[in-house]
Amino acid sequence: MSEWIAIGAMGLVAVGIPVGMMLASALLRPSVPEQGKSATYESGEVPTGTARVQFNIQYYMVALLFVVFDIETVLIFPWTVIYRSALEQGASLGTILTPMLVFIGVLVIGLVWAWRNGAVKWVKSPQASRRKTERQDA
Amino acid sequence: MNLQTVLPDTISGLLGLEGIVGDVVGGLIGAFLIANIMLITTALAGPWAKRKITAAFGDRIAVNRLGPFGLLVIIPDAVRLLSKELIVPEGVDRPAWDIAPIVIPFSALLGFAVIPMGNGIQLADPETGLAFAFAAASIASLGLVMTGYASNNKYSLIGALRAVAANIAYEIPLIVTAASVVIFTGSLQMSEIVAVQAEPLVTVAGVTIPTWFAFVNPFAFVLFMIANLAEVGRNPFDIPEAPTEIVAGYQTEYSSVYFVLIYLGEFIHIFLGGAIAATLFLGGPAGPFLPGFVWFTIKIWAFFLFTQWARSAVPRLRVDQFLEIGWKGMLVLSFANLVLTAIIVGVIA
Amino acid sequence: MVPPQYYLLLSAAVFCIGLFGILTRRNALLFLMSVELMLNAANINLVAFSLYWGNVTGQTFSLFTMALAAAEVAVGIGIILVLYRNFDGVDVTKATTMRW
Amino acid sequence: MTPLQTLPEWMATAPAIVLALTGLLLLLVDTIDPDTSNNGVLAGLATLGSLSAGGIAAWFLISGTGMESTGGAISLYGDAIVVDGVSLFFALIFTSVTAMVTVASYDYLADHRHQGEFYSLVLFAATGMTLMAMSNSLATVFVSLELASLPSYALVAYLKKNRGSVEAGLKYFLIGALSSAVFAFGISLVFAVTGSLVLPEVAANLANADQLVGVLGLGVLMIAGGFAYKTASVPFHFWAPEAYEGAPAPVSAFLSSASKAAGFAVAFRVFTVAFPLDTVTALGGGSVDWSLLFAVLAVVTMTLGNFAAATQENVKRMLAYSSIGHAGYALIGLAAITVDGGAANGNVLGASMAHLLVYGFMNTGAFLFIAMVEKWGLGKTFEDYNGIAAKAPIAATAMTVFMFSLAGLPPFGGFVSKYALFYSAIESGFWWLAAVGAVNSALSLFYYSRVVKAMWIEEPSQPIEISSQPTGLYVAVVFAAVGTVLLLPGFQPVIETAQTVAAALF
Amino acid sequence: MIIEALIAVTFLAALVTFVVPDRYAGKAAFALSLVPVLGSLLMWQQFDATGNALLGGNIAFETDVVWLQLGQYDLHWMVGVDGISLPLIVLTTILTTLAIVSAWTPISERQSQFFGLMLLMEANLLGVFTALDFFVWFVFWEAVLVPMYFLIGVWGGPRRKYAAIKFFVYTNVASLVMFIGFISLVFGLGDSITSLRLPEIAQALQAGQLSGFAGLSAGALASVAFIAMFFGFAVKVPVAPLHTWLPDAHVEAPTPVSVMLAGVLLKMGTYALLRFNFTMLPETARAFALPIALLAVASVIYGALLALAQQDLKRIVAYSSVSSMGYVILGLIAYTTYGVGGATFQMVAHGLISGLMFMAVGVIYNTTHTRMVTDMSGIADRMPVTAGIFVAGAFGYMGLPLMAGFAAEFFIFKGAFESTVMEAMPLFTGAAMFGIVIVAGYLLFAMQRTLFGPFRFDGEYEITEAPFHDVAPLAVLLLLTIVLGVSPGIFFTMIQEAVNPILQLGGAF
Repeated sequence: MSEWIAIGAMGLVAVGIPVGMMLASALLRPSVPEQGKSATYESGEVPTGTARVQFNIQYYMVALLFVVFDIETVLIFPWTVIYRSALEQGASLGTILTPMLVFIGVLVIGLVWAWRNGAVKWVKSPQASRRKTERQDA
Repeated sequence: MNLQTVLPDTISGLLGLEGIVGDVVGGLIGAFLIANIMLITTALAGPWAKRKITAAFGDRIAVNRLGPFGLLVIIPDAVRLLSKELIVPEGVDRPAWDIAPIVIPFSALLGFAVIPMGNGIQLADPETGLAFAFAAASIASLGLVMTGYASNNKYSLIGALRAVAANIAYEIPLIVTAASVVIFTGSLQMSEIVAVQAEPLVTVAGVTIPTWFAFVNPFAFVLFMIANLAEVGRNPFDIPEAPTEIVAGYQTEYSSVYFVLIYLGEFIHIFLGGAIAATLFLGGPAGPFLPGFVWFTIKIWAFFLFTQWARSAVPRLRVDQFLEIGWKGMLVLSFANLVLTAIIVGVIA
Repeated sequence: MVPPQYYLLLSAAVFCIGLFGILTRRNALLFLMSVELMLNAANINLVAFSLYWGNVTGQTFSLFTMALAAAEVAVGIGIILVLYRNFDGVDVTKATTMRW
Repeated sequence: MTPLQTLPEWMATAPAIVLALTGLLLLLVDTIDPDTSNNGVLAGLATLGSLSAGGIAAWFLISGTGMESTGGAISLYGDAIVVDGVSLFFALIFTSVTAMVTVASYDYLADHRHQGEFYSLVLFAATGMTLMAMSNSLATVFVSLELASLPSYALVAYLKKNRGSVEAGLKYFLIGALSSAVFAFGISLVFAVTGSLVLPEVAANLANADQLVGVLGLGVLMIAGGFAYKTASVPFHFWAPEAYEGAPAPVSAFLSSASKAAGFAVAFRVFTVAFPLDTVTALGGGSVDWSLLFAVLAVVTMTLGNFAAATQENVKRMLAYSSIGHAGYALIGLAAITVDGGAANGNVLGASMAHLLVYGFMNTGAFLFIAMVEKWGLGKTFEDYNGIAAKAPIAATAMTVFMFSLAGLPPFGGFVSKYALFYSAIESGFWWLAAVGAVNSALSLFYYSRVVKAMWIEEPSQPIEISSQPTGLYVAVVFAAVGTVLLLPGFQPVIETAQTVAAALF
Repeated sequence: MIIEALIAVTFLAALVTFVVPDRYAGKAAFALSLVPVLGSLLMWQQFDATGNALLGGNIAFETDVVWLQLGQYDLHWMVGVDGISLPLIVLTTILTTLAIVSAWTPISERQSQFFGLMLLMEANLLGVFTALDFFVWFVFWEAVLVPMYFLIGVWGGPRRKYAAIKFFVYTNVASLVMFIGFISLVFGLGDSITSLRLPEIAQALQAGQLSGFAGLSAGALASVAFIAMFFGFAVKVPVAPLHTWLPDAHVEAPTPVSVMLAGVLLKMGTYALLRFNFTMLPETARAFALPIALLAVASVIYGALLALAQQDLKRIVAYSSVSSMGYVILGLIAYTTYGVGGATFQMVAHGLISGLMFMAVGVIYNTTHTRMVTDMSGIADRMPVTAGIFVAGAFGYMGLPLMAGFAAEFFIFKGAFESTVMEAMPLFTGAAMFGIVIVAGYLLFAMQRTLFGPFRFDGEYEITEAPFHDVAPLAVLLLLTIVLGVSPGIFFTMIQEAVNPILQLGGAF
């Protein structure tokens, strides 16, 4: 258990240092509030609208893909850990390798599908694609 | 399996403490020690090394007034940054805005808890060390989202989302490549990974080359370095900050010590990336003649130099190119690497 | 060694927090988070008793649980997204075109 | 012919494998041409896949794969998967429902985008269901349950611009997520008590539960809750009317038939194998009498479903409630199990399975008829159905068959399966359950016959136009109707198989 | 196999008719329905059964194969014919054909569906009368309802929806009650039977194998089952307080459907009463003789009185059916050769005569578009043939000698007077005979008002003689009535053959 105690200690220290720095800074720094200072920065212009805006859907698509593949790595890691020792203990290559190949194969099909359906295509502006088709037609 | 005594045990042994008290005290002291090593490293890298390197690329001189090579600039810089006024912009989401600068260095420092730095400088050596290191490093994404969301600034939001998109796009290649190394080691324990690499691979002309995985599987090493570069957000993958596009990305609205902390976190992250790369591929603290800790320091500084070189020498990618390389290139290659490694290992074994 | 009852208590507490969240929140995203909490309560049990019984079944299963939780969130957020588009919000009580 | 003497053992899971491969193949087809509107290829592939999976399941069933005649159940992957008669029987139900749904979707989806996704989701859900029926470990139960559920959530919300569909998807998902969390927690509690997830081992380790019988009871209760959700039984039933009403009709058909059957498949196995009644009622620290629990649930579910159905004006919603009622009937299969039941236990469980098979045909058909009406754009309420028979006599005849069969009127399969079910319940000594079921059946005739009356007898308030003759829907509906009728004379092999394979569980 | 062939052919005929275009459906249905008629006549010709099918007699055309092995009791596909069922089969086939012909005129829309349903109903009716396994019998029994429901609901009069639902609900509730009653009997028999074949059950009951079930003693169980089954069948018959669906159904149903309803469907009830209650539980029946006889007499008198009060010709005939079926019950409870035999004979006779009456009313209605007695008089002037046959049929109803009705009622009364089931039986018989007087009264009254006297018609329709295909079925029915009246032995011999074993059992107690 001691290793986790040490890691916990590291966690404490890792929080403590930034907080300590903040405190030190709070003692040192001046405070001169002024209207103009606290405006959000928009390249010197007066800020327009809120920053809580709707965002490109592609960020969400990518996040979804991440969830899928990240989870895949969760399931791959245990396999990689035992892979060699299982082989050394006499498990046949087929029994130890095939399931993971199938597993990855399924995900590859998923990736290819997502790829073809534009899940990882960043620019999906209708205008751009229209221009593209026009070019092809011309 | 503990190949060597970890730092807290050494400390508690020195102090003559036992049981849970020893664990706690040893752990705290050890953690403080390691954190300070990293702080010093970063202090060296941030205000000084970075300037010098960048200047060298531009054939300039940069800091040279205080101390040898201007090294002592660190001290006035630290004082300067800490004593700046903290400007809180309008409409920020205060708790998140305040916590984010803590989260980012926290994540990087936490990752160092399991890194073996040589000469017994390793805070903890859990069986799941590698997974822990990655997990700890990923917490940074949370901090990034907090900065972007809380700042109430469009640049920040774009920067944060880009940062997260970048992190998640390259995290999978990173981890999958690491998995291909785990196939060789059969363990996630950091000390075990290092130990496996100590065995001799081949002897050429009397020089014994160890089984560093950078030699065993150079392809994986290259992949890992590229992904790592993206993870730490340096050129050509520095779209989250992209100064010419979105000012400073997620840190646009941060100033004073908050800015320092985020900056610090980023630098520790670079070193953490280097540390993981060194552990996985370069035999950790191993090396001839010099003590382990020195070798380790050299290796992580080498990675730092690599990032700084990339920063100055390589142009930035567009965001769409960046993500397409991640999803369509790196991901596929890393899986190919994993499968091929598994097959080759299986056939040979 | 921590007695197993404590793990049960902990997981029960986490589970109840999740349940409480589900019962009191109308935001679909908070609902999802509460469900995650409940699943993690199950994971606590699984991992703790995996240790207690000395087999890895529980730990392995908790990996699956995590994977499934993530998949569930992925699908769930997709549905919440279309909910947002159709009902202009993520309040689960807003979507009542049909009789409940 | 014993295929598994010539085939490797893992081939016993062939029905699930074929379904999964078909789903992947559909994705590949969609990958090759993402913008395709060639619905025929997709629907054809999906149908072909489910039919061949069903064919394999039937072949295995006939040749006795996994049954005592060929050496008993086939355990695979460290006992996580077991292929026996029960799983194959249920696989047959799932695949036949899937085939009908995919054929019907050919027309239903004609004007929609993302068809490839639709079919592959259906196929993946079917894979999950088939795996549910094969699960022999609480881990595989949970994983396959989610594999069946996750595509279903997306399928319900498939019409993403339709508020009803989205709302249905949301509610289905929310309750589903909640119940799967409850289910997982239940599993973790059972694991805490027994230290294993493999069903027979759970049963063997139940003796350890003496100290923690309360925890075990809670775990069993929560697991039952998870099944109640999947089978749309009380108390996790209230998603069903919303989800079935809002979802695209083929999806409603799929969920209310196959998904429900899958819930029963896994409930039957988990409760009979992992928590044998004779063991759990004789624990040192107390007793966990789930049979009583299910008896109460069965009565409440069927009564609630039928009474609620009787008050509906919307046909789809009425069917949704009626499907809750049918869940109540099928629950008799678990409720009527007794400690010293012997052969009667297998009989009542088998009868419940046979009822689910027949139900698969008649209920799928009924929902597909609604799909047809939706396709015609005629409306949703009983009044909107007025006079359909004059315009579409064949479809209306089929619907009449479904309605009467669901009500349990004699000339159709539903009668004989209900008879078998109630009879077996009486045989087990639960004559009051059978009586409640019979009374409910009689009540159900009221609202089922309203549909028939509307179609044949009532005059439409304004002349109805039937613009198209959707071939796929017609094929599926007529197939279901013929199946419903033929299951009356052909019930013997069904019930015999069901009871034989069910008996192997005890 | 002839029974299977008969049923299958009828089913096929129904299917074919469904897809025949509307214009030809009537003719096609007629042509196709001749096949079962010939089949049933062939069966009659080759009939070789002796004794009662349920009581160990030799069953004609028997098939017995296992259909469903479910739990303790196998379900068999068992069909066969004895002296009780054969006349009803012949009646069914002939009456269906005639009803189809009589439907040519009144049914003007969705013909193929109408005629298809008629044939479908015929197939199921044949199943009811031939089935000797309870389960098969029940399937057909319920299956009859479905076409009937549609026939009333789709082609009926203004209140057809109400009538159809009422019919459906009444008969289904009745079936359920009956089913429960019978099944409780089966469970009471426990292990002494291995299947639900009626002969096996009947013989087990006779052998005294009944034991208690669900807390009831054997005797109580028999009583409960008897009451439940009696209730179930009495609705179908219908017996007096349970008859209220009948007038509605008859009035709303189109004439050919009324013909089938009165002619055959009501006989299902009495047939089942005979087969189940009075054959299987004779001692219980005897114990309940008083209430049953009371009900029978009440049906006779009450039905007749209600008929007397009607203005609608069809209602008159409908209520008179209630009255006539009362005789059947009376005959059954008498437990004498002539009583039970006569009751069976009455089923056939009443089938023919009530069919005739309904058809005649229908023919008149086709022309006048009204059935109200007050709306017309002197129809005989314009429609002499129809009127003649109507009068003849009415006389048959009243029990005019040389008509089937006379023979039947004579047998019943003779049997009832001889009955020994209880002291007061002659009293009841006398009371029931009084019903005949009322019947005569209301029929004569109605005929006199409508057919005779100076011609008067309030409607706007031209009153002319009905077309040949309307009148021909009437004539055939009249002919059959007379043939059966002149030589009742055609059926009565075989009926007696089948009935006597029942009475012998009765004597054993």
